[in-house]
Amino acid sequence: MHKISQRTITQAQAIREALDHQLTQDESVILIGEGVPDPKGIFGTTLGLQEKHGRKRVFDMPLSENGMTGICIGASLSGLKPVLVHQRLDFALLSMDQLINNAAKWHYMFGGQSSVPIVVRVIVGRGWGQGPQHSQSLQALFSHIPGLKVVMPVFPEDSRAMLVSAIQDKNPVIFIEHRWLHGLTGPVKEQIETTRLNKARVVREGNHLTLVATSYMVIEGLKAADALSAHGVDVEVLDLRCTSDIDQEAIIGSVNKTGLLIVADTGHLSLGISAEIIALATQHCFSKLSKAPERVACPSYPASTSAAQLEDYYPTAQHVASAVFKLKSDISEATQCEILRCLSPSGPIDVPSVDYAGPF
Amino acid sequence: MHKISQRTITQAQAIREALDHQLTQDESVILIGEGVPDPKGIFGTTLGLQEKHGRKRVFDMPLSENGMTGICIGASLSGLKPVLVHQRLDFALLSMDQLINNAAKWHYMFGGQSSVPIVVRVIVGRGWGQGPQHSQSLQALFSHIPGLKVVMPVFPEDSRAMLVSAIQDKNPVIFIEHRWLHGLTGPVKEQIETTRLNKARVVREGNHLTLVATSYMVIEGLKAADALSAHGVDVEVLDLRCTSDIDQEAIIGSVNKTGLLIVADTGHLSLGISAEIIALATQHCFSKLSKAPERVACPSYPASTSAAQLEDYYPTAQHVASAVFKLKSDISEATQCEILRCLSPSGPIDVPSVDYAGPF
Amino acid sequence: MMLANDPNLITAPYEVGHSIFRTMLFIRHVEERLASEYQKQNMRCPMHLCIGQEAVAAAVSQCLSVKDEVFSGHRAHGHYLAKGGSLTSLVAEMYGLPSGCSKGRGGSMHLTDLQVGFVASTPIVGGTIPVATGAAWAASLKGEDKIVAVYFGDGCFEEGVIHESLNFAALHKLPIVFICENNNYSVYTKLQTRQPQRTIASVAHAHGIESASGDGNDALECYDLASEAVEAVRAGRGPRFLEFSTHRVLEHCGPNDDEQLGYRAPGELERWLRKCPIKDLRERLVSNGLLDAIELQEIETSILHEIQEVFEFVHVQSKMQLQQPEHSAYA
Amino acid sequence: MMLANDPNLITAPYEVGHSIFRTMLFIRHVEERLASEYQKQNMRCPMHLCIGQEAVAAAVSQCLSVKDEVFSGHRAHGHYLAKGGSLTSLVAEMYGLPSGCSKGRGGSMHLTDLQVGFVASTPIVGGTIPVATGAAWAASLKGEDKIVAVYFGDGCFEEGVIHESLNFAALHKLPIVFICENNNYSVYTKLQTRQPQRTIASVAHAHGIESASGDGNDALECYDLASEAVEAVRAGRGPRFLEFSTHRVLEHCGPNDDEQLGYRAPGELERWLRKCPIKDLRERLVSNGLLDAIELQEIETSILHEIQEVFEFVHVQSKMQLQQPEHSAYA
Ligand SMILES: Cc1ncc(C[n+]2csc(CCOP(=O)(O)OP(=O)(O)O)c2C)c(N)n1
Ligand SMILES: Cc1ncc(C[n+]2csc(CCOP(=O)(O)OP(=O)(O)O)c2C)c(N)n1
Ligand SMILES: [Mg+2]
Ligand SMILES: [Mg+2]
Repeated sequence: MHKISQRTITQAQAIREALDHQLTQDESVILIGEGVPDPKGIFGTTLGLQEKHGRKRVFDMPLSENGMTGICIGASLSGLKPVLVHQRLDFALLSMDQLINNAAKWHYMFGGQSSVPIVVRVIVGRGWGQGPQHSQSLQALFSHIPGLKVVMPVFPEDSRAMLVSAIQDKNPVIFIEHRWLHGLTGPVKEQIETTRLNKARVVREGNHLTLVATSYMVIEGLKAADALSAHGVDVEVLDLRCTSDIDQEAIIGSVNKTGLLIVADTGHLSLGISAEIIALATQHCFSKLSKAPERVACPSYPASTSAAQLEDYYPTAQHVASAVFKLKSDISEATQCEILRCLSPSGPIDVPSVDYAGPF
Repeated sequence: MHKISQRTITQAQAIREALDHQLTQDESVILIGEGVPDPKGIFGTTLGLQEKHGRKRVFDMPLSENGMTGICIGASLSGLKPVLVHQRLDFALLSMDQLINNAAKWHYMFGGQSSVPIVVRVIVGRGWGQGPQHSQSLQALFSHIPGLKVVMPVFPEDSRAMLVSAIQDKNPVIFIEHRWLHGLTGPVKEQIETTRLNKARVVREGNHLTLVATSYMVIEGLKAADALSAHGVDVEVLDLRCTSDIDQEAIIGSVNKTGLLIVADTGHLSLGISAEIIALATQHCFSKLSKAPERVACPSYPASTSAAQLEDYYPTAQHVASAVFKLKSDISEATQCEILRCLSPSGPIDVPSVDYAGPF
Repeated sequence: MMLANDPNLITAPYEVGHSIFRTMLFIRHVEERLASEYQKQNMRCPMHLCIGQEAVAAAVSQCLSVKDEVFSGHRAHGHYLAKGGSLTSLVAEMYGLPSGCSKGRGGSMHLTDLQVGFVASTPIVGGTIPVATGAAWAASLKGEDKIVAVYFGDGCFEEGVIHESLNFAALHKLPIVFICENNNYSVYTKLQTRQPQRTIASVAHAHGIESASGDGNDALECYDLASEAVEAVRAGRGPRFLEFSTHRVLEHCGPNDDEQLGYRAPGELERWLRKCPIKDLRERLVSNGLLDAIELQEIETSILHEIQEVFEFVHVQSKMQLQQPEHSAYA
Repeated sequence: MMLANDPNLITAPYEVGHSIFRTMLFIRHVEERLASEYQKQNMRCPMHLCIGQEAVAAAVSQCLSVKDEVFSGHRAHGHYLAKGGSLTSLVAEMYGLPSGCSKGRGGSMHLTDLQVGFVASTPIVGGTIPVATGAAWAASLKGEDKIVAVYFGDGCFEEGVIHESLNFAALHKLPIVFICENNNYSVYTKLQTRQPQRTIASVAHAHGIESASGDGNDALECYDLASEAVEAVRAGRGPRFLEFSTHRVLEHCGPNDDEQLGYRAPGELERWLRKCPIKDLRERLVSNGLLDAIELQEIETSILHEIQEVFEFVHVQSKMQLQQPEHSAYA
């Protein structure tokens, strides 16, 4: 009998395993970022890696986001595979020039003679007063740029596989982590695997409605799907994973089956990932759609520091459920109330769990 | 009898009039940019303004896009109204930090006590080998950011009104010009007017199909509409004007009337302006849409320098017409050929007109 | 008895020494109170305390007038308070209340008090440097009689935008003082891991800006350098740059000690604790006969009283249902 | 007759002077041919010629070996050719042909010839500075025996990213030479409108990088400075910075004179034309007895012949139906 691995680790640990593995397996891999070798090790994801792999493989860096991005591009042209880390996605805005003008275009603009195999890990902050400049989820910006691959990992084992594959990819990959997923636990095999970056994953099957979700919204979506299934509504939940090269096939397949679509995204709604998915589904599944798709995302203003002002800001399982109610008109009001009640948040809304104590 | 003004000027001249007017009317307005006072005067749009308004109002600047953006933000907080010019949109990517982290958020993040009345003029290059780093039309990036207003002027008189209104706006406005529109001529009253920035304009009425277009694609769209109308197809053409706060009302009104929608945009297709408009139309006009909307935009790779490699890159009136053919299945093949033939470009595809001789 | 060349002899006017001392003490007590209140989890935002670094803010502000404008970064409490920023608005902001200085939208890292010329602090490292430079540009263009001061850390000097700002300030001879608080660390990372062997001030100097360095824990030295710089800037002689060495005593972000993490050099913290700027100035004021035990007690008491009142007031406010401001990203 | 302290005395080895001269002349003739061909509108892309600025590229390349790597910006023809970049690939690239060095995707502003170590030039000012720094970092990490050189203009020094790159290069003692061709203009804007009174090299020096300045139109002075710098860098003594004064003779972008625009100081262009680096070295070679009229004629003829052949070849190519490369932004 085959023994099933029971090993359970967090996403942060899984990310660390991917880095450790790649640093071990491929001597061209290097890791750099402000705080990478420090005592907190980027929320635990880089702890001990400098000690293990040495100071010529694992680096701290000056606060020079644009320069360091260009430097990693240069290193990658010379055969290294740099992984560059920003503790917040917001800091990477300083490097849009190097990312968009150079990294994304190098392969194409020099006629395919070279490529830029770098991974830029950026972390979307949330909660505990991260506020306007430390919590932006701007996947839409990167994903609009041809030449960049943009992925948003969720589950630990998949995150590890995605990071390994991102590092081995010949192209620049923006690896967008969500601070509230670092603590997510899940079963993770000993054996390291790779994965195709541009495939969505069905993380829950269902026939009544398709929910395409990104990053942390997959978790909220699954919560909603659980609550709904108790009342006979089977939501199919797709973890989009890649927001640049969107997996049309998976989305079309599911929408053709269910005829109803909701998109839940961690970013701003307008001109966000949800717009593209709705446009795609409308263009490809027009006759199968029985109602107009719904979208669930952040509003068009920045995130406040104050939790009180964030009450209607971040979409939750309740918002997902409400979108479902709009599309499935056969759910009674009583059932709706019941579902929303069971989905109401138990603790403070500015932390992923009651025992969350940073670092933020 | 009222005498109708016959004055005809180019968009570049109209932009210059707006700047001249604002520098004259409002002493808090200042104008700065690399090349602003030089002999070419930003494609003629700033010629003579330093001579007229002096060296304490009109400035050249160091090549420090991020710094100068922050400097203009600081000046605006102190009561000035800076207009900052980048000869190419691509250069503004160096300033995404200041635009997104500061300009867009300042009003909100300090509780509404102050605001950042700056205008950032960026110019989308095209043709004569502008290539990958001098031709990006990235309105989708700016438009996704709450707090920025993003406009794309087309016609001379409207461009002047839009720039005047942008300068007087209390918020940061990204004013995206298209190099191929600078030479567009049109009637322009002597009298300077203002306008609402977030309204789309019906530039051609029609009952059969709605075309929402941005920037230079309005011109291509109108060409297509002309050719189609000769064959009884009446396309309603909307000049979108504002890509951040999209005029839902105008779009919904038109789509509800025609039941068919095409969006034509100068940027990349995926995650572009067209996605948002299709999502909006689908959500608001689902039952009125008789076919899935179409979009016409640039593909997912950078622009080449070589004109030969751009043949399928930039969407033209022909592409718009082809999209119409998909939606209006009652146009005979012969008519389609006829229309495409009359829309085929006459001169080289890398210049807006045969006599175009730069500056590029 | 003090001799004329005794390094402890205070030459600054009586009020200056006193005022700087009181400001430092005020900042210290506010920070300590924030640290202890923070544990109650009512102030739910990242917070970068400046304990050990109070001297620079106190000394610089001593040279500024209310219409002069100040900008800062993530570690801004001291700069804000020294410029006269409202403590009530700061504490309310930390509580996330609509009565906070940024209506609860910014927390510790986004401070503003326009009435006293504390324009803004924001936490993107380097983010306010060009903004401050632009404020100085506007002052110069409008011929206004005010100057700008902007504070930042050693880490900030690695951001390209500060060099762009220094270049522009030098080019246009802007009325601005750039003030670098070099505490040798960016989070846990030592200066030597981030910058080559040379002083920060020397790079600013090379940009064409007169620059000076000093002991950031010696409040009177800070004052001497700051007043000389501010005077020159006010006189229209262009920008100045000041670099002060100092040390952050608590953790980078949060209310606690972090000596257990072991990232500091052995003995480093201890050495700096001995150089506490408040203790240092207190002792010198006392030995110069400018301060006695009774006065000291009075100052302490009045500061603690003020702080206590503010915290009580804000705590009460935090229990009330205050109207939340409307959400709009646009003016 | 030359005296030992005559400034015109050539101390560099015979081959060095000759080789630099030939390279400069080659660049000049290519640029002139490009300028005249450009009018035919077959090369449909922006083009920044380096006529008048040939010395720096020729002298620096004289010190580099083929495995050393070079990066540049928008005005890159000279740097590319001096490093040995294929003229055929350059001209084909200007024609927008798939046989061009970037398959027609980049034109004049995106040059590459990996076989000879000319890695890349791109036209976002400052864009290649960190990339070159990263290439030097990789060489250092991998322990490779090569160095990197990156060329840029005076305008580029205003971009923050160059300071970030200098900081990193100095910190990690990278094998890179930063070479600033200071032609006093950014498009039509004078240096004094963009940067304060101080030299560019002094700022680089303050960053902790040994820096030197020289006359960029004196090819042998360029060579002396470059060879000293390259040797030091190659010996592992960290980065170097060189600033050369020079002048662009034609318009910023395009094939024409632009003296009629009147943006230069009166007499400025004339003065620089008199300091033509090619004329200067030719005269010195001749007066040192290192070059005679017959040799000169031979060199000219062989250069013109090579250029003629390349242009003819590419012109023929441009009439053929070449297969266009596939479009993919991804490797
Ligand atoms: C652009 C940017 N990069 C990184 C960070 C994360 N960060 C916050 S504070 C800090 C340390 C800055 O060090 P320094 O400027 O010396 O100030 P100190 O904390 O020592 O007062 C860092 C890296 C940030 N906020 N912004
Ligand atoms: C980031 C950026 N800003 C502006 C430009 C427009 N531009 C192209 S070349 C140039 C002048 C650069 O001057 P310098 O670096 O001195 O080089 P030179 O042209 O004198 O050789 C400018 C401003 C650009 N290409 N990139
Ligand atoms: Mg520090
Ligand atoms: Mg120059």
